[in-house]
Amino acid sequence: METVVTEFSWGIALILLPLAGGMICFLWPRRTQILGLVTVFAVALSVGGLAWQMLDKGVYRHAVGGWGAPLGIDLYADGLSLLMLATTALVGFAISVYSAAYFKQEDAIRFWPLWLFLLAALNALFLSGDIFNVYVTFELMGLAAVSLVALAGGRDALGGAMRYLLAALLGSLAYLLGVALLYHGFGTVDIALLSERVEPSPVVWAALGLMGAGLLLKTAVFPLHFWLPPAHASAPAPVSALLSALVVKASFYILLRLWLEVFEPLISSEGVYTLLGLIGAMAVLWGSIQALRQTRLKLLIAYSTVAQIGYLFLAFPLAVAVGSTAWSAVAYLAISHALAKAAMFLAAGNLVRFGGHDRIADLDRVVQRLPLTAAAFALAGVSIMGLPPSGGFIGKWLMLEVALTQGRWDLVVVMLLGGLLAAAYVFKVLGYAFTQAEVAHEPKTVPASMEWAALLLALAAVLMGFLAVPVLSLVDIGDPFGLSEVRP
Amino acid sequence: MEALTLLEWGFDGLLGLGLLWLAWRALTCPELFKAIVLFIAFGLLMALAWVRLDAPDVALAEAAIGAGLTGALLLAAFAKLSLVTGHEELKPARSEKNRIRFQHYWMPATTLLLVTAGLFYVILSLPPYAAGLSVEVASNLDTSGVSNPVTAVLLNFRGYDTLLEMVVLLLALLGVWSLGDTTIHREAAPGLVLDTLARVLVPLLILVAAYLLWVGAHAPGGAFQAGAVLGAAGVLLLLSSWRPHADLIAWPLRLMLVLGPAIFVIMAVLLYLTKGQLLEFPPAQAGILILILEAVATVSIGITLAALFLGGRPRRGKGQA
Amino acid sequence: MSAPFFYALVGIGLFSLGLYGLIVHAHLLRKILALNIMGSGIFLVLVALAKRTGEAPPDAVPHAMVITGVVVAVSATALALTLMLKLTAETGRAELPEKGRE
Amino acid sequence: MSWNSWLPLLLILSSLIPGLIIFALAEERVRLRITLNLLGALVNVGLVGLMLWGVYNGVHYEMRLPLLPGIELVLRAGSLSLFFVTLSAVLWLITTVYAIGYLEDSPNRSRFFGFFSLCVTATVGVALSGNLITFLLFYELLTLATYPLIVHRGTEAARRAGRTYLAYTIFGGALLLLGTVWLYSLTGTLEFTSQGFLDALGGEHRLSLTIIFVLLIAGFGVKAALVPFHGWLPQAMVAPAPVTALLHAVAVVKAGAFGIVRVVYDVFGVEFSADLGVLEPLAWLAAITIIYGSMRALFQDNLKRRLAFSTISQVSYIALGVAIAGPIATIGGVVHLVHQGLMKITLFFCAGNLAETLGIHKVSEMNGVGRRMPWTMAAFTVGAFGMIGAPPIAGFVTKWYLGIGAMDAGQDWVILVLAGSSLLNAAYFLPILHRAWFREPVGDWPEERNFGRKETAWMLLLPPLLTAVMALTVGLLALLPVSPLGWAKLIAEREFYQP
Repeated sequence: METVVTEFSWGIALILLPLAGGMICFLWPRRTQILGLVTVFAVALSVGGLAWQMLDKGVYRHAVGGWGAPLGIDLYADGLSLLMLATTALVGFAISVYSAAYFKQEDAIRFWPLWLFLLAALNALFLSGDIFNVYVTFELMGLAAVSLVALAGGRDALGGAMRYLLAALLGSLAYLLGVALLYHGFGTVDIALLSERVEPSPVVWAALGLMGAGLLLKTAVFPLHFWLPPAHASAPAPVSALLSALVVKASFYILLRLWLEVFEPLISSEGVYTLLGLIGAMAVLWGSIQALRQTRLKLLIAYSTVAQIGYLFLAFPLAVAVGSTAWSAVAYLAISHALAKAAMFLAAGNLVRFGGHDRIADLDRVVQRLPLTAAAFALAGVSIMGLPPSGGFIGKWLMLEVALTQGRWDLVVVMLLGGLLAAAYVFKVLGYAFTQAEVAHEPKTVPASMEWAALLLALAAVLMGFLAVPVLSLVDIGDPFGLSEVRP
Repeated sequence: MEALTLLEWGFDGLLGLGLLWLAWRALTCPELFKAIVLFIAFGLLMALAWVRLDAPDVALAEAAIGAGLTGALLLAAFAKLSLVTGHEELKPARSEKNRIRFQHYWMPATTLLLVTAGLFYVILSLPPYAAGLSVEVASNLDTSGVSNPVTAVLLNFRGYDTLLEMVVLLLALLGVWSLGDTTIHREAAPGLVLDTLARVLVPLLILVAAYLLWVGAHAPGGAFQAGAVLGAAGVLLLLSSWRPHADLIAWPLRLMLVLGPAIFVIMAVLLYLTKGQLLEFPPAQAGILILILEAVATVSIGITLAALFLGGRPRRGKGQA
Repeated sequence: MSAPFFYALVGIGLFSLGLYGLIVHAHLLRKILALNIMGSGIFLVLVALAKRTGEAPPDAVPHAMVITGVVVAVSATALALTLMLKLTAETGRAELPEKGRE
Repeated sequence: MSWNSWLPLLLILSSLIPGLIIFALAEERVRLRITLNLLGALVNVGLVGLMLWGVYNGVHYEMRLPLLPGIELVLRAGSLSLFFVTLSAVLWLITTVYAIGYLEDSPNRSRFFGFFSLCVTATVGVALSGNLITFLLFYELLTLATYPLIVHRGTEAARRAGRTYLAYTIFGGALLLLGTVWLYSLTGTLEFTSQGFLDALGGEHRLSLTIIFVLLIAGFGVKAALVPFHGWLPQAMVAPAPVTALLHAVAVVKAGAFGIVRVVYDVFGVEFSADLGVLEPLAWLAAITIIYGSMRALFQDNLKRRLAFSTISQVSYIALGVAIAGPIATIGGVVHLVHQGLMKITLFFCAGNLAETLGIHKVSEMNGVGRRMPWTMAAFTVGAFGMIGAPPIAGFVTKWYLGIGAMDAGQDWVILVLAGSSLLNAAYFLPILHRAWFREPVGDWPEERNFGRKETAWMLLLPPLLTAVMALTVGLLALLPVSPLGWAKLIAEREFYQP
């Protein structure tokens, strides 16, 4: 058994399993729910297998087709991708349990194949070491996500899905032009080889501009975030949880991977870093203020995503200094945000299912009738606000620590202000949950599995507050942030 | 040599400017139908450009899929659009709206011009001679099982991309089907010309597809081009209001659609178990395996593209049992 | 300024034209058209620059990428067109619902 | 991880686990809920007794859990922490009895007692924390656990009070977080060490250390209701009586004061903060709060709001004791943690009884209430006199030590503040007593609920009497080593002023 676990190439399982699962679900619509759950569980196990393997054999590498880097495509996974895979598996499993109870039969037939292909795209993206291959996974992810958003039907969902599709396609095309330039400039599309061959030249600057713009659009950072709130708010609850928690993080992951491997060594001028930091700061403030102004719960949570993504970009100016741990803080923030945001959207889904609407003003005595959902929303809120004991707090603490050691007072103020605004909009929702309702709504029952899925995710976000040491040591496998040259 | 380069220059210049002019007209033409037709013409001109750049495989793919099928999809959508929105076509009154629009959009226009100039500079800064990966492709060509370098790259060296791309095609169909259904009742009988044309062309197209599939191993052609031609045959059939038998559209259709990506996944698993690397073809049997892959993929792509043209999940019509 | 570079510049031109068309037009069918033109522009850049191998046959990898790109483009276009039709059926206008409620 | 290191964690779990179970209990499972509550409280007190005895003869209880690379979650039962834990454990037991009686048939009791146990867990955690980050963790947990209790009634007023409470405490929390992270970035450690760990910095960063001091004191000052940040306390009186009793007289307010004690003694160290020149302004701030609190209390007709303002001024005695850098004043300040707790909880219990039994909320309605509810008013009188500083009761001991400590440290103006505040205390407490005992009741009580021969339910009457008696005995037997004063001396000599 021991050798099987360490010898078997888990990366392949992570990609082929959901693909096969998606096809079988498509072929056999009557059993689609059970098949879907089994596949997602199997994916979660394979991530466990991969983690076990990487713990004792370090970085995971696999040359597809046996051809090796410049010609063929390489699969590559280090600590950072392992963590993203683990988050995807965990959040994906909880959302699958939730969706099993959420969707009626004819919607389930359409949901499961799309979701499994999205899962395959996410896993393929986190494992890929080839920028053209990443383009294909982006397209796969984009089309699946758009179709899932459009599942809800109705004016808002279709408008949101259309806006999302146009933004995703535009982003992918800009990214593809960047790939074309890099290929013709340096003769390869493999990230590792690129990082060796790249030297400052107009091609690299153009590629940085194009791919950066494409990825910023797909990550919905502040000036380019217009498509996110309508899409995430109007989609069915499990889908908005998927989008906010995982899909948005995938393009950020690629931006980070490209930035660390290819572009960072060439950036000498401070300008680029401060620009990204500025974008992040504006995203945090603008997103939080917009979230505070919303009257509908799902729009509030969607704008909260825009704000939390801003936090991730605050790390760019902080990562300049040698040996700075800003990136591990970003990894931690991304993961706890994924867990907490997924829990929040699932809780919102329960509220909509229970009350029939998501107007915040009359979220009446839901806390008595749906105590588990209210608890899930509160615990997720704790992590979003960055209050201890939660993963969000640890991420915020690490970021503040780096900012203070570098004396970046502007970023410190933005982080604290962001935390206060987050507290404002989270408690705005929680405050309503305690009030007495004049008219007793006729409640529809919410299946227990849906409430427990939201609560378990929220508890995971809080538990992340105590797992900092093991998780951060996991991130350092394969030294994704290039700290090794620095460490004494 | 002098005359030849002058002639070449004349041809390239004409083709390049033609492309830009057609694209510009397609984008700014007030009538939507004319815009689509211009786009199809642009696609055909594009195919000419690929031939000029020694990329016959791409020319085939572009002609069949880029110009042909996308054009068909656009025209079908346009027809359904006028059906849905009721009025035939937006009156030319829109043309001065476009003109006003230009004053309104001067700011993005200028930034775009700057970006284009910047990209021009970048392109021109590239070294005049670059072999890219052609050396590696040539050296590994003999162990790839096919002699046509493009098919070798597509199916063997970067086979993983093609696997994902097959899934993208299937996923697009799933997305289209999740958006809605169409009943497959038989519309009005096709006109005489369309009917005879279909009867002659469809078998011919199937023959061409088979040839393209076979020739792909050592000359321009291959699964996607053959699949596109098969798809064109399917579109022609659908246009002449042929519909598959009612009980064919249940699981058999789904099986045929899934077959392409499924064969890839199965092949990948088998190869991994035998050779230890994902999609690693043993050099000896590579040719045959690739041919099997391509054959199944062609059929699956053809059916998927035809189904995409249909635009909705085929459901039993009310009239049909 | 040999042929590959000229066609690459035409490709960049198409990319910008498409992007301009995408921004300017409100009608969704025109936006999808513009996206296709942008795609063709990028493919032209890819294949044109692959021809910089002098007399030897051009580099096959970009050709394979373009074929993959064309198939992906047609899938995306098919989905976009169907989504547009559903949206028009729902809202009566083939344009994005107004962003009033930003 | 010997048995001794598990004890602090057991102490926290003894209130956390019953709380979580109670959350899951259905509303009608009354008896199970009561048994769980009381069982948790008794186990808590038992464990505290065990540890008191252990710490007394030098046993070292400490537990370290990895939290962040380079920082650990530390639970350490030192003499000072046990002092606060004993207070909260004993008063939690008494308040649980009171709350069971008070909330006889009101809705959402499972939710109430769940959050109630969470609050106590947070308070015990605050007391036991061995470094600043653990302190911050439980301090913020306290905010989250008290919010639902304040808005428990669900009325519009409760929600508004909850919102102000959150605005203040979350803002304070942000300041605290900034100060803690900044301190950590300068010193690299956050462990509470008896003489403070800042003199290792060799005197540079003086400006940033002063700003950090201000941030930390402001952060803790929010919950300790120091003047600029006291706004939330009077509004939070809208919560049910047991909440105001335990939380705003003992847990929340004391957590803030305890924080100030920790910062001055165990983070900065008295000498270092004295020569930084930050203790002087802190003393002035505390004095202003004492006077301001008492002044505002004069004009409050609502009984609970008057008691709230009295709390604001009383808690600042602790801050004053700490700010006067002298061993005797420290003993006075620290011992006031317990004394004020006992006296104030008695007053709040009595106020709760009056409201629950006779529907009295305003001082003006208290004419002749002494005749109707003699025992409650007797307890109230003991508490009131304690507050004024009348000799046999605990309050006197604190003021006495504070006075001597001030003289010893050469801060004579403090005597004026103490005298002035005692006068003001008398000015707002004596009229209540006079009205209650020597005035004829005018008409009948607003909402009278008679309990036959007894003046009110025994569960409501016993707690205030018990705490009144404790306040009395603590004052009388102050000199015994086992009394809070004795323990405060032990703290001063063992932790703060190493010979």
